[in-house]
Amino acid sequence: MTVMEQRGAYRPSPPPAWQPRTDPTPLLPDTTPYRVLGTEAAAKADPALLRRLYAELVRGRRYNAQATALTKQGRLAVYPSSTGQEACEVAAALVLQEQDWLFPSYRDTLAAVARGVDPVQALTLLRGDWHTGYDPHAHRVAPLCTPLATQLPHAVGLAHAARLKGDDVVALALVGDGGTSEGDFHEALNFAAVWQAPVVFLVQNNGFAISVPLAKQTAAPSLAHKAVGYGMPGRLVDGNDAAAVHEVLADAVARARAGGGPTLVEAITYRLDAHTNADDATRYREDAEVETWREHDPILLLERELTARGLIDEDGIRAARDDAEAFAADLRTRMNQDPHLDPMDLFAHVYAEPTPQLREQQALLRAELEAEAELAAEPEGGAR
Amino acid sequence: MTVMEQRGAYRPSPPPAWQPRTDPTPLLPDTTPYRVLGTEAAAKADPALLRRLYAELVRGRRYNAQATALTKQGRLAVYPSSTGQEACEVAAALVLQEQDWLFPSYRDTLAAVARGVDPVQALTLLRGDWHTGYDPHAHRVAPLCTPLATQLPHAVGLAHAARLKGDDVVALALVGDGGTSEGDFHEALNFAAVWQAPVVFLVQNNGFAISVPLAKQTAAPSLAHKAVGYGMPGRLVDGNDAAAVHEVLADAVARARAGGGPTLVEAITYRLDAHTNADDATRYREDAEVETWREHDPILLLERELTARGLIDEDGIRAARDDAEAFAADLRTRMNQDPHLDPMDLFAHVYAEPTPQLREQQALLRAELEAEAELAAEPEGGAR
Amino acid sequence: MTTVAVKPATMAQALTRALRDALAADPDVHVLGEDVGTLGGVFRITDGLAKEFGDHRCTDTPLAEAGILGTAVGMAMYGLRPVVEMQFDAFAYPAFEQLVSHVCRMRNRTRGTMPLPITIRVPYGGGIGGVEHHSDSSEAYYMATPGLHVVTPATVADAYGLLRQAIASDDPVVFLEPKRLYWSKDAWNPDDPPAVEPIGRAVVRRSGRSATLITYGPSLPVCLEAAEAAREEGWDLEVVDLRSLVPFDDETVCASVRRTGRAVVVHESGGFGGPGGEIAARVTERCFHYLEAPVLRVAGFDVPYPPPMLERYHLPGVDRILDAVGRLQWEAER
Amino acid sequence: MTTVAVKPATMAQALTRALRDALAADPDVHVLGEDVGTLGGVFRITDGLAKEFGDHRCTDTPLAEAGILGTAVGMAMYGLRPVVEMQFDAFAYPAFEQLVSHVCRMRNRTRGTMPLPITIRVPYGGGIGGVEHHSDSSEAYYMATPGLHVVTPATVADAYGLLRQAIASDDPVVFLEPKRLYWSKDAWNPDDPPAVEPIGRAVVRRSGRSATLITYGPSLPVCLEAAEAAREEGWDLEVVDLRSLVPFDDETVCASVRRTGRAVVVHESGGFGGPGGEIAARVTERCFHYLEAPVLRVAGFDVPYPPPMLERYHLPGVDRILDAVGRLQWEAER
Ligand SMILES: Cc1ncc(C[n+]2csc(CCOP(=O)(O)OP(=O)(O)O)c2C)c(N)n1
Ligand SMILES: Cc1ncc(C[n+]2csc(CCOP(=O)(O)OP(=O)(O)O)c2C)c(N)n1
Ligand SMILES: [Mg+2]
Ligand SMILES: [Mg+2]
Repeated sequence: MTVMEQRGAYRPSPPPAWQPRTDPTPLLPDTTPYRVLGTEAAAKADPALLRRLYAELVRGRRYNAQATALTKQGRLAVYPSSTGQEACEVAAALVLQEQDWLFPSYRDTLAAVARGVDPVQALTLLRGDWHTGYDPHAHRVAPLCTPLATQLPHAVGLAHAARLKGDDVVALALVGDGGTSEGDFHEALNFAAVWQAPVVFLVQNNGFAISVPLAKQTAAPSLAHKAVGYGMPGRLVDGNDAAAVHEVLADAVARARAGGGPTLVEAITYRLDAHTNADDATRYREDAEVETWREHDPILLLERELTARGLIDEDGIRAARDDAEAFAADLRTRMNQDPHLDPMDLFAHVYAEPTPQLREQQALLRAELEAEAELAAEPEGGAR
Repeated sequence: MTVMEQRGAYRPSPPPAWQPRTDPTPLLPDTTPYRVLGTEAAAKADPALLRRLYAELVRGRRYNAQATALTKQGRLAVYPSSTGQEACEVAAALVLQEQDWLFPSYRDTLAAVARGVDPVQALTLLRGDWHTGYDPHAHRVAPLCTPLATQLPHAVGLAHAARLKGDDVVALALVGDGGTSEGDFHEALNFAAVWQAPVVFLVQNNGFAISVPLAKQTAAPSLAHKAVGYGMPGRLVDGNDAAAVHEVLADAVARARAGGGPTLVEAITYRLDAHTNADDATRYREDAEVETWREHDPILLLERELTARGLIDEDGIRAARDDAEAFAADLRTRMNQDPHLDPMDLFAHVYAEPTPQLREQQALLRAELEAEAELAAEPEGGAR
Repeated sequence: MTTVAVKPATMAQALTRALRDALAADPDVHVLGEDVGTLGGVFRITDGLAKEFGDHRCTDTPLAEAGILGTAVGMAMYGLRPVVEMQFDAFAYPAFEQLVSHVCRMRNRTRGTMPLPITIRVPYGGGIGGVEHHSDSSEAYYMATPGLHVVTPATVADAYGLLRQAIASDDPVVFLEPKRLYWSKDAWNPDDPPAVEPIGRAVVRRSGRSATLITYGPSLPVCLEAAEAAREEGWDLEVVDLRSLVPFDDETVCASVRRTGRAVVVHESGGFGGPGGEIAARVTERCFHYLEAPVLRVAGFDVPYPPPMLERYHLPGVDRILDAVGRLQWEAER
Repeated sequence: MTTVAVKPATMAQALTRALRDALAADPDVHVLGEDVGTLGGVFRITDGLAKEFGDHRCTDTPLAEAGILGTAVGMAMYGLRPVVEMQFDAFAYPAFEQLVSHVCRMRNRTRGTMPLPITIRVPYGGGIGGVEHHSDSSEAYYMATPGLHVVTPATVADAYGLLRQAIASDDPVVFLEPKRLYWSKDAWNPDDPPAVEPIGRAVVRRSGRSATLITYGPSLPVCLEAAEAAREEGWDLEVVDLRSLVPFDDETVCASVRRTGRAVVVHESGGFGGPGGEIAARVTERCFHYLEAPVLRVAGFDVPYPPPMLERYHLPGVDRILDAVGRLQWEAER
């Protein structure tokens, strides 16, 4: 029987009621990036936090400069600098509690360092002696992730798992403006919202994905507007205002911790350096643009606020710089030592137990290395 | 020189101005699905269009019933019915001009048929004699697409290509509520918006992805709300109101044609049948829910409107049904003939020219078939 | 001690039972995928699990395979043992990047500190009359990806045993379920399943002296049938079921080939660049002087998987296997 | 007639020139990818093209590989010839579903009415000190995917010739560019490039009588070096450059192996399930009675690609190749 045959029985009841699944209004981001420094909101900021942020920004900037210098000396294979983005990096690290997890991308070694990872270990991937230099469990920092946006579902899964276990854990995941175009971004945010996972997504919108400007990346009013499509709140923040980033992230983390689900935060910032030391930024942007952003430098913004409010003086500034110099000197010294390399590590930890196939290959390499060593040990020109 | 060293030179200029890239307000969908039938808007609807829609709905319903019956007779391998969703299927087909392109999913054979594809050819995939039964160029209908959401970037690329060539072509792509969770959905919509491609995305939200209800699929206020995150307008429409779907799609197609870029349309509808004939819908939904939707049947909604406005009478209804019956009878007859099969087709069109490897395999199969044929030709029990 | 009657069970039932036992045995085991909860999966392998263990242990996810595997990675990072269902072979492709760039590398990347004990169940292969994208054999992709185990049962008992092993493994396992054997039956007692053998062992399913058929998963029954039929031709074929493609059991396979001196690799997957190339090459490397003839391959053709009405011409069948056996240069017989 | 001086050019320059000539020759050719426009690509292969032909012919896309390949499919459906750049091998994985479920099947699916003349350029392989995910060799995945051509140049002239052929092909071509040969130089005159040979032909790069090294792409120079070094050991090695993995030139390869009676396949890609298995198997099938020894393989180890400081231990080098040659059972010498 087709529906048409039912005509007689048709009761003109109202159509099934449609309800928005969530009220969209509160999900929409502010119309301008949230700012604290230089605004009235600054008065409410915790002075100790502002000082702490300042010290970390100064150290972070020095860290970036040092790491870039290390590439010139051939001590790093490559370095994607976060110069100009330190406010995001540092706030992301500071906003988390000890049991929380950070999910950094390749650009976020500073965030890992600010969370406590030894900078030499944080730089291992980029030095090239191993893929990850630290035990992720030690500071609850996931490995630096290179395939764009693929770390986002990991953060969601981890946060979800912690919640299933009844643990008080929030995951904070970092991604770039370019990374938001990847399918994994979409899938991660959707899973997070459906599962109400305790996770915070921080997009560092630095205006470029390598050479591709935001205008070629998205036509959205803002990246934060994407949040509404997942049913989570979107927040827009001045990414060079460390106090503002910290506050917005702290709200989002608290919300997640309280069971309120995920938040998408877009921080408007700028990468002052090239994409990496191997990149030539003059090919795709004007110096004038870079200069504009130098005037909105995260360190200067905070320094001005601290100075204006008498929270720091020349001594305090000098102390922060000295600390940063000492930090850089230590890093330099340690990075100038050759890392220990063991070719047999190729086969380590591919599986819990090497397969028979890998054992054969292991033996092959071992024999090669022994032959090489023997040859090297032989006195010039002949037999021992 | 670090930025800190520049302190003296710092000019407290305002931060780089941030502007929303598009005004988000007009992108947001209505708060309830747009309706025409039974509302004042119906008075403005073109009577000829309404009658045409009605005839197509009646025929479409009958087509779905016939195709389902064919599965029971073993004439189709599987059939994903669009019973209950005919308004979307038919409106999607009718709203397009001849030069436009339709991108259907596996569920959308009806849309292909309504656009002019021979139903036998539309059903070829599901009968199982070939993957696509029609020449996509003949009616500008892309092959029925099974991997969810993967057809969406195709639609974007085709629309973009047509625009590059200066052709007046709009692409309309169909996807389900479940399909919106895939990364390809995200990437396609983003490309479309950035490129301002003349493409319209119609999400048939039928409440389920096989057994998974919308609540487990998304936490968004509506699927149409996703549009704002791409910078395109989102429209929400009653998917069982053929006049409303047609109007909303017509607006979106016109907008795309005029260079206004893409639109995301979410149509709220319901799949009255199981996911496919192989599915047991009682495992995941109550009959009562299905009954509610039967009362909001697309055919009945339109029939009531037409009757109330004196645009159709019993004769007209009978004519539509008779046409549908004739259509079904013809389909039945033709589908009851065994399709022509040629095993050598396995190797056809894998490449423009078969590789040497394929030629070898072709020869192998040919030899097997000849041996088989010889054996079959031999009289029972012995040599010829 | 009670004696339990051994009743025939299907492979599907054994798989369900393995999941159930794993969920019961270890609270860290979580099943997730599309339609695995309320519906019990499109093949009903997860039937009843959500009811018995709760939605949080057997979870219907949103429809996004990269998201499913990606979140499983995160869950495993936190110490869970996710068992992921990909609805069909071809629908695992969206998760390819997560698989190849993360799942298989995380342990190595982190020097063993972050293993990922994930089981990825993939119904694979054809022969069930499925329309396009429902009959792929994707094992070649997984074999070429270091860091994964790749396992596939061909019998009811192995389905149970290997799946339990896969879930218990501290490494990621791609667990390939031969669709067309889901409803194959065997005497098997769910309440007293046979001891579980470790992953990585092939098994001789039929002894023979003339030649070895090397196969796995969906092609095992076809090979056994071919071996029966071969008796008429005077060939006594040995049939080896690999069960595990990674790790590969060179020992068992080569022992057989050394005995018989001839071998044919049989699988549904396309021949070119398929598993058979690896298998033939490694057997030849190891058994060269025992071989009377080159190791031959009977595989699916190198074409997109055909529509249901034509699949029988594509799939390796008894005749095609016997033809290959016939080409093993018997004139060279010692 | 003007005589043009033949100056050395890099492979990168030849590739750029091929794209430029293709864009100039056919308005339907469109280049798209990440950073291919303003920047000219991270390897500068598309340098200057956006400027010369406009943004619409050489387009910076949003950052989404499935989106890039998926829209390229749509563009090809409409009659364009998209040339897609994947930034690095590992970053092609997100596009895997589009590749395997659509690109390679559309012609077959539509009985030839909808061919997809797409060229997918993938910089591949290691040896450039790249950090994780920047040195993968993914050719095994593509070889196992019917419907694709898989092509890889090893010389400057082939880079130009094969890329022109790929773009001109009515079939989808995965065009693998050996990263570490981008800056390799050769005498080559861009204004008078040698005639373009059709895809599918291997070439003997060095003649020899003792054994055949079968290789392609990044490993060709290593093999040629090994062949030189082998002279000291008294071996005269032949070196075959496959150039095209699909279609495979059985004729050229087998002719060489029949002459020499011994062969080693050399590639960077992992050995297990890698291209070498297919090659060794098919050579053995065809040349069994000519072989003095099994076809051996020298490949990358079956591990995730190692970090830059360790890659030299992973990559097949001269010594490892010579060791393999040494294992070719010379005692059996006729
Ligand atoms: C899946 C994937 N595709 C491409 C790349 C190559 N790649 C590395 S960084 C980058 C740009 C990323 O831009 P964005 O997300 O804005 O982050 P940013 O570098 O600005 O911090 C690209 C394309 C990659 N790492 N992963
Ligand atoms: C990539 C992919 N994953 C999984 C499937 C299997 N599958 C087929 S239909 C379907 C549900 C689709 O739901 P929806 O998008 O809402 O469309 P509907 O079936 O309701 O029309 C699933 C999971 C598929 N076809 N493709
Ligand atoms: Mg960026
Ligand atoms: Mg649906």
